[in-house]
Amino acid sequence: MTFSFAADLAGAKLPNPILTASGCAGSGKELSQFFKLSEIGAVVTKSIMIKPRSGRATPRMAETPSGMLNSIGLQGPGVDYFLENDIPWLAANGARTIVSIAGETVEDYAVLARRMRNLPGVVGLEVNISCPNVENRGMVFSCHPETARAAIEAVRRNIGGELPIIAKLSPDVTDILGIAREVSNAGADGVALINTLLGMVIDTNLMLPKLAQKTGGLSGPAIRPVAVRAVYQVRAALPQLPILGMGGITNGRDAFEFILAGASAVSIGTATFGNPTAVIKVRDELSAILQERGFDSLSDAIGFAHREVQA
Amino acid sequence: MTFSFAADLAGAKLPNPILTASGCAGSGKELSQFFKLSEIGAVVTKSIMIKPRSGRATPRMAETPSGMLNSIGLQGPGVDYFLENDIPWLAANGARTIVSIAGETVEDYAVLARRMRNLPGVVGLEVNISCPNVENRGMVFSCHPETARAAIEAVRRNIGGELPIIAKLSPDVTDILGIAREVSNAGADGVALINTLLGMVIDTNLMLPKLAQKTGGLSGPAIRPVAVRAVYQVRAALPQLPILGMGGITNGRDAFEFILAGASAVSIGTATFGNPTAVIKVRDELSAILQERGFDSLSDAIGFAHREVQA
Amino acid sequence: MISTRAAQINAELISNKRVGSYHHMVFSVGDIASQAKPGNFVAISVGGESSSMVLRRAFAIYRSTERGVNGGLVELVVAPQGQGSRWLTSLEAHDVVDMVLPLGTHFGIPTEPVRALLVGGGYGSAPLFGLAELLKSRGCRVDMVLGASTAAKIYAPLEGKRSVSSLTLTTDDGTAGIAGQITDVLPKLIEENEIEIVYSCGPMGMLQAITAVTDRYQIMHQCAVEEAMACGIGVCMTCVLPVTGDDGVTRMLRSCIDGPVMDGSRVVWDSKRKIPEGTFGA
Amino acid sequence: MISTRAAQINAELISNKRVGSYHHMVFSVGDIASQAKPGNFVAISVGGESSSMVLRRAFAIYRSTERGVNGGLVELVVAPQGQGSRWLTSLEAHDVVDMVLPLGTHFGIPTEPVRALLVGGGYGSAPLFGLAELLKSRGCRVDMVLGASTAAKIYAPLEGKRSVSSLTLTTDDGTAGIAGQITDVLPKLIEENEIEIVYSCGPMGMLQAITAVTDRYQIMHQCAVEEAMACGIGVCMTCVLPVTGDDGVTRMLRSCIDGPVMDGSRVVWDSKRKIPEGTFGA
Ligand SMILES: Cc1cc2nc3c(=O)[nH]c(=O)nc-3n(C[C@H](O)[C@H](O)[C@H](O)COP(=O)(O)OP(=O)(O)OC[C@H]3O[C@@H](n4cnc5c(N)ncnc54)[C@H](O)[C@@H]3O)c2cc1C
Ligand SMILES: Cc1cc2nc3c(=O)[nH]c(=O)nc-3n(C[C@H](O)[C@H](O)[C@H](O)COP(=O)(O)OP(=O)(O)OC[C@H]3O[C@@H](n4cnc5c(N)ncnc54)[C@H](O)[C@@H]3O)c2cc1C
Ligand SMILES: Cc1cc2nc3c(=O)[nH]c(=O)nc-3n(C[C@H](O)[C@H](O)[C@H](O)COP(=O)(O)O)c2cc1C
Ligand SMILES: Cc1cc2nc3c(=O)[nH]c(=O)nc-3n(C[C@H](O)[C@H](O)[C@H](O)COP(=O)(O)O)c2cc1C
Ligand code: FES
Ligand code: FES
Repeated sequence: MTFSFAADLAGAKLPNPILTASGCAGSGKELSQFFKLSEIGAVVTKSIMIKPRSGRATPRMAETPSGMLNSIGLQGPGVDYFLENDIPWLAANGARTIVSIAGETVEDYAVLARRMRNLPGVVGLEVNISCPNVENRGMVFSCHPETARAAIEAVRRNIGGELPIIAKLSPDVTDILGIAREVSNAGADGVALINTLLGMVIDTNLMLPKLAQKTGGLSGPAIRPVAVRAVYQVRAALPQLPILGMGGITNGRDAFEFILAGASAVSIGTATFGNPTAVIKVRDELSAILQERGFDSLSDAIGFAHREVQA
Repeated sequence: MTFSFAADLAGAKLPNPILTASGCAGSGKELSQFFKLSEIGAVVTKSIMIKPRSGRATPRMAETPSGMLNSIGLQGPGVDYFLENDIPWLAANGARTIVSIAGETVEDYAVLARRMRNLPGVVGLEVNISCPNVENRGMVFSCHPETARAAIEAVRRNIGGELPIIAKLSPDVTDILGIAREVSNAGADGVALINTLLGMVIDTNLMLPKLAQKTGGLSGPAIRPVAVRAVYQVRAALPQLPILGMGGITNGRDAFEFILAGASAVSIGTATFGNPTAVIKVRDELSAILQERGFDSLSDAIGFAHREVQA
Repeated sequence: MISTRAAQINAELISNKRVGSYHHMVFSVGDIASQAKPGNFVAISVGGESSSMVLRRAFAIYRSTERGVNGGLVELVVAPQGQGSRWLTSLEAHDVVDMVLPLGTHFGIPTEPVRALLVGGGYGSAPLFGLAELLKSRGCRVDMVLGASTAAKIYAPLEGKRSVSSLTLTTDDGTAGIAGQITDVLPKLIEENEIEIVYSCGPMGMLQAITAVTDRYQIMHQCAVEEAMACGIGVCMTCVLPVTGDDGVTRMLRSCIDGPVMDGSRVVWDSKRKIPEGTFGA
Repeated sequence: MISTRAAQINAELISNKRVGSYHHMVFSVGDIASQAKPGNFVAISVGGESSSMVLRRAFAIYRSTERGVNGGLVELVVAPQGQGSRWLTSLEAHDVVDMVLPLGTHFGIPTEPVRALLVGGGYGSAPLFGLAELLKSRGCRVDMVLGASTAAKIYAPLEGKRSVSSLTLTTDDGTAGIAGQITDVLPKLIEENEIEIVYSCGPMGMLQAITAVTDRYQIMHQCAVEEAMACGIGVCMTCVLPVTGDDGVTRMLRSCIDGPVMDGSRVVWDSKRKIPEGTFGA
């Protein structure tokens, strides 16, 4: 029997389950000097907002033990530029694209969703709801069931057509299951787990927070156990909800952990900074591991760690 | 001027701000083969429960990138044994002791608090409320304002006398500030930040969660940015509330980060597993750093990273 | 309970030689070498200054020498398995490691000369050679059986064998000695040599299987267990296993300070992923 | 924008020599060496297999050679500062590192011979010697000024100086050359040598101070900036700084791909911890 590495992520059909992570692959162009973008499952774009954003002041980055903090602040040229330049380029280069969108208001999500209709090469939408809601005391959308629901509903109502909607959740919550349930009810076809954890590094020379923005998002291998736990919990409680797993994946073994925990596909973020060809390495290693372990297909391995075993 | 390294932790007067972390120093005896317990600020005991506990099944541990998961499950001989054996031994060996207590019900906390009156050498109480509440759907006490409040109120009403009460909080919440406010209002003299983060590792050979208990608590340098953020946030919002900082401290520079963020003292947990004399190393290095930086006393450095600086 | 007074030292690597699948590593440790007894182990920091590995690795002491040209020495037999042991075995002479030793309980030595059988699986043979020497010096007759999956995984250096009256080898693949497992030959060895005590070290499954045999013959079985350890010094409670005491009560004991050497018949085997019913505090 | 086609290779360390406060390190990199131009940098993984450091470290290319006995070479000048550079400088010949190169923009070379002043602070002198050679080969007159806190931190190897007409040194503590800072001597050097373009590399504060001088004299200033970089290849947006374009709009540009070599007069200096007002998208 031939091994099938094909992935189905909430309806998006991909040749393999290895994706870039939002905000960690530039516009795609930058990575294409190292490999063909068509070789991976999909490119997840940085989170696109309606207007251009300068992002946060520098320093925006601090390395931490087995991880890093960032406070990029969603720097980007805005949706118009993105649709005119990045989308056609990605399509022309054979990439399957999952567009990540981010808003400051519920209306922003609605507007962005409408702009995402019928784009060449776009196979899905990742909705980054880990942004502060400017209309509601700056509360992060995905940190509260009501705001998470509102943002996803706005997207659902406006997207039209078949594009799968994947809600990206923050791990900085008391009850990630509750949020997952809420966004699923609101019309999300899947969830992306996890966004970064809120962290801080103090520069002991300056004796001040190292990042200009003070806090930043923690990513990398350090957070992998938190991410795997989130994936496992959501899979256990909502087995029908497809999961895009991420957080600290650097090699095929790490990706296998997420697949066993219940992810249908995985994103690679921080690892790309340390290794521009990390996605290719993960893809090849995961494929080899699955076959060594005797799986006939990727899908047979998804959630395999949930089986009941005699103690 | 002579440098003062003395710490005042919510009323507990300690010769220096370096403590062990609960559950990471055995009964004290085990570490005393490496240094005199009187040399550190205080010994924080493992969390004491009313009855003996076998703890969780093995495997209870998994190493992770720059950290580890544990699911010890509060193994211990119970409060009677503890009061008869450990407390006298610690007192006889010159240790200042902060007793950590943990309950499964609000009443447990009340009972334990009463047992803590007038013990030799005991300078404070750490209330571990990161335990599941068996009466209330297994919800972790510190994850919800109401249950956190109830546990701390029970301790406050029953402790009597002057013993400082330090509430130990879980970082696995949407709003740690809200919890800190609540326990402070309920009578806590200070907060200990942070307990472990909930995580999971999947054993890719067995293709099952590595820990018998499936999930475990993530500790070590990996979580330091999350811990520093929590300390900084609580200090910024509640500047009068003393903080015992912890999470991934391995050397004097790390401890300095917590002091600058606003901790009055720090606990060293996982680092002791890698280095039995970690607490002594941290103590000596922190003292040297503070003096090199020209601080006259520890207290001058507490929260120093919060000062306003011209950009 | 805390029988050894352990020390934390900087140990210089004196030599590192590949032997079959293992590395024989000699460290200069100073006077503390004299405190080490067969069964004790050391715990080493791995990965260097910027390591992502926060926990020490435990290794049984293969041999300790009070005075060599380099002062006190301890010798280890290390299998390069994962990140930590690969880092360790890649070190070169004069590299220095942070080592805590000696740790844990040691093998008990009978006051009278007895007929002892030493059983080692894989690198589990390491602590047995020093034990054999000690037993021999006390007038015991020592037989030994070593097993592994394949010949390269049997560690049995020539000089180690001088204290044993007989050495039997087993390998799963038949590349050395008898094809099969240690437990296949155990009854015969016990009977023929009229064994009064079995000492063992190796994988937990093997120790359990040996216990079944020694229980049947009602002979003592001192085994050195290998549980995953985070601290090695008794402070973390990760390395526990259920052991039944004289009072009949089963408690979760720390294998790093109540072990690694334990009475096999007292260990409640097959307790991975569950706490045995009736355990104290369960 | 992406001017270089970078490659990710295993580079073998050929030699590692201590020079003053720095290490001069030579790596064998194969054919890609021919692609490197003065101003480009490399990015190296640090800490080995079990490293806790997840990000690469960037180093300016001091020199590249298309064909040596070991094939193409790149040479770096590395200051052991923190964990990553200490690990790198502790490597020995034949050790292999994971390197991405060449990265970033390079110094622009005038089409006509001009009078150029090259200014380097600390290890910032590294990329200037290759540049000097290139400028000289194009018929330019090249003067150079190097500064550092102390003599040991000036990197100015003999063979590097052969292309420069004059070399001025400054040190804060006066242990070499003129006591003081580079900017103290800059106006005099610019005037005496009728400088038409300044090339610089060094700490951001120095580059800013040089810009103030070159702006005053209205001469070109190409500087190689050093912002903290997470990826070095343009995908993370951590290394940005505000730069004003031809259209008068200030944008946050990535110093790893729109730099490190930038037009000093276009950089909005003094922008640490704040976004300059009016920046695009602010
Ligand atoms: C008392 C004792 C004596 C030992 N003696 C030897 C010896 O003489 N020679 C030798 O080669 N090895 C010995 N080991 C095993 C050794 O400590 C390491 O576990 C082994 O080298 C693998 O570590 P690693 O870093 O290479 O592998 P990794 O897979 O990278 O790391 C192993 C990790 O898993 C943990 N772990 C999980 N299961 C176990 C287990 N069964 N035993 C130990 N750790 C586990 C470790 O604590 C560590 O965190 C002994 C272990 C113990 C507890
Ligand atoms: C374009 C460029 C060229 C460079 N050229 C050289 C060179 O030729 N020789 C040399 O010795 N060093 C050079 N550096 C600096 C080098 O990349 C390392 O930052 C330096 O070696 C310290 O790293 P560390 O791991 O030793 O220190 P650590 O303090 O352990 O780590 C430094 C960490 O901080 C980040 N960081 C913070 N501020 C800066 C900063 N201003 N610059 C770079 N990284 C920062 C790094 O990304 C890294 O994560 C250059 C940097 C850049 C960006
Ligand atoms: C520099 C950087 C920028 C990021 N930008 C975004 C973003 O724009 N949108 C988003 O949803 N997540 C963003 N993330 C989060 C990642 O997509 C990912 O969820 C997280 O980093 C965990 O994965 P990792 O450990 O593989 O990096 C960013 C992460 C980093 C490190
Ligand atoms: C093995 C282990 C056991 C622990 N047991 C307890 C405990 O009994 N009570 C408690 O409040 N915290 C316990 N903790 C949490 C620590 O006290 C500390 O909050 C946490 O580990 C973060 O600090 P660290 O990174 O320095 O270890 C335990 C941690 C570990 C690793
Ligand atoms: S290894 Fe920590 S108690 Fe045994
Ligand atoms: S370093 Fe990542 S974009 Fe420049």
